[in-house]
Amino acid sequence: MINVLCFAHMKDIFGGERLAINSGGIATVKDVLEHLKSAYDADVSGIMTAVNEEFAEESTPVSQGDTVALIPPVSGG
Amino acid sequence: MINVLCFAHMKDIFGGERLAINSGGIATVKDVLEHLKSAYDADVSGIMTAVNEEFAEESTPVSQGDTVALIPPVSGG
Amino acid sequence: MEKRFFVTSEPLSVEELAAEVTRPEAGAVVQFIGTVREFTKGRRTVYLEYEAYHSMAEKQLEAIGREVKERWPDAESAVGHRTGELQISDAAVIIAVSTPHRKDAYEANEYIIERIKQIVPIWKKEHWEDGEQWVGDQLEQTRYPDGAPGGGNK
Amino acid sequence: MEKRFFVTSEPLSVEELAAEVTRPEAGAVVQFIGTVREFTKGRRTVYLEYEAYHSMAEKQLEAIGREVKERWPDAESAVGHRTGELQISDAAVIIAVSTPHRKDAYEANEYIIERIKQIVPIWKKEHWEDGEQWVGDQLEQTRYPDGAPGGGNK
Repeated sequence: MINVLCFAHMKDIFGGERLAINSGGIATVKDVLEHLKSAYDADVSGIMTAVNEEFAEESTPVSQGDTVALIPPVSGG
Repeated sequence: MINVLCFAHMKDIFGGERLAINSGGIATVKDVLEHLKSAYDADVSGIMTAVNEEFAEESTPVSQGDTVALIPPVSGG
Repeated sequence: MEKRFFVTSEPLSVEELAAEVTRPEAGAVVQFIGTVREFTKGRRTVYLEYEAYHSMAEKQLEAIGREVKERWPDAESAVGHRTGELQISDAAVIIAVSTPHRKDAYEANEYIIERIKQIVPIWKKEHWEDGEQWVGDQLEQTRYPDGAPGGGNK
Repeated sequence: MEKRFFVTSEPLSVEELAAEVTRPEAGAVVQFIGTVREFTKGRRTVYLEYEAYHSMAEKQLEAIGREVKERWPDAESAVGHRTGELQISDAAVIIAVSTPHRKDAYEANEYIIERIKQIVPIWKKEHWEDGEQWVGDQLEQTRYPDGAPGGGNK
């Protein structure tokens, strides 16, 4: 499985803070986003991501057991 | 009398924080400084002054009962 | 020693953050306290809610601390960011920087708050009398015009 | 309310100064804490002694507060300056400024410390292991080369 963390309004879109998706066929962040788009009919365009707590690109590899976080524009401070 | 306040190293020069000088013949800050120079053989050139807690010029009037402060370059903060 | 870069749901203390960076080599400490403002663009905030990707946020704060060290080698810094429900005037973030000379402390401090608003995964939600909204972009270039995009709470 | 601009022989509190300026309209508080540094130009300070023309110093601090109001009408400021014997790392001055937006708070705060070093009648005396000296010019352009001019303590 791949763990997906949802923050801020992403939580509302996906109905929770944590999702687990099957890692079958998933090799990159882009694959994760494509999966979420089709499975949840969710607009995640332009969202930033982190893999295992490091900011990631769409091409960043993702494998079994990794944690992918959906990072909307931050607004701390 | 005119009260003279001495701060920082001025205290050391004049041997105390407060002096009282006779107001006879004194009309301005310049007169006060001249008096101190001759009475104490003290170098007060370039020293700033305040009369009654306001920064003053050499030409600022001084009269009976006023307080003249000798203000060396400040070093607060 | 306590963590120098932390996210917490407890109230922040200016006394503690200042103490983290105060040291014999320093002649200046500059602190920034980000407080909850009542009115933003004419709209009254009732309270704010801050959420963090806790572990990553602390890592990012530490990374900013290292950036500061590269740019101002004599600076020591500490940052605390609060999460949860914050009332008007509560401190959401406190940044403390000490340096031998003051100019650097102001500059490094301002650098840190700018970077926090760019790379630290923390989000705030405005709660007004008549609604609520996650704030999308702290640099105030954009805001989701009507609540969360793609649905979500109004 | 307590005095917003004061000179005191008691220890200063960052908590109290910050509280003086914190308010619902403000989103930012910037504090400057001037602390006693152990080494200046390679020479070790044992302690510092601060002396003030107390009544005039408070008037001058208030005047700086009015200057800030003219330049940054939305800013609120507070300043405490300590006198007497201060040990390494003790706070000699704390300046707190609050504004709706942070940029102004940094700028106004830095303005205040610059002005204090220009127009507030407060003096510091460095005490080293092998001597002592009134510091003549905080802007560090000049220093009396050998103790007080015209005599005085060495």
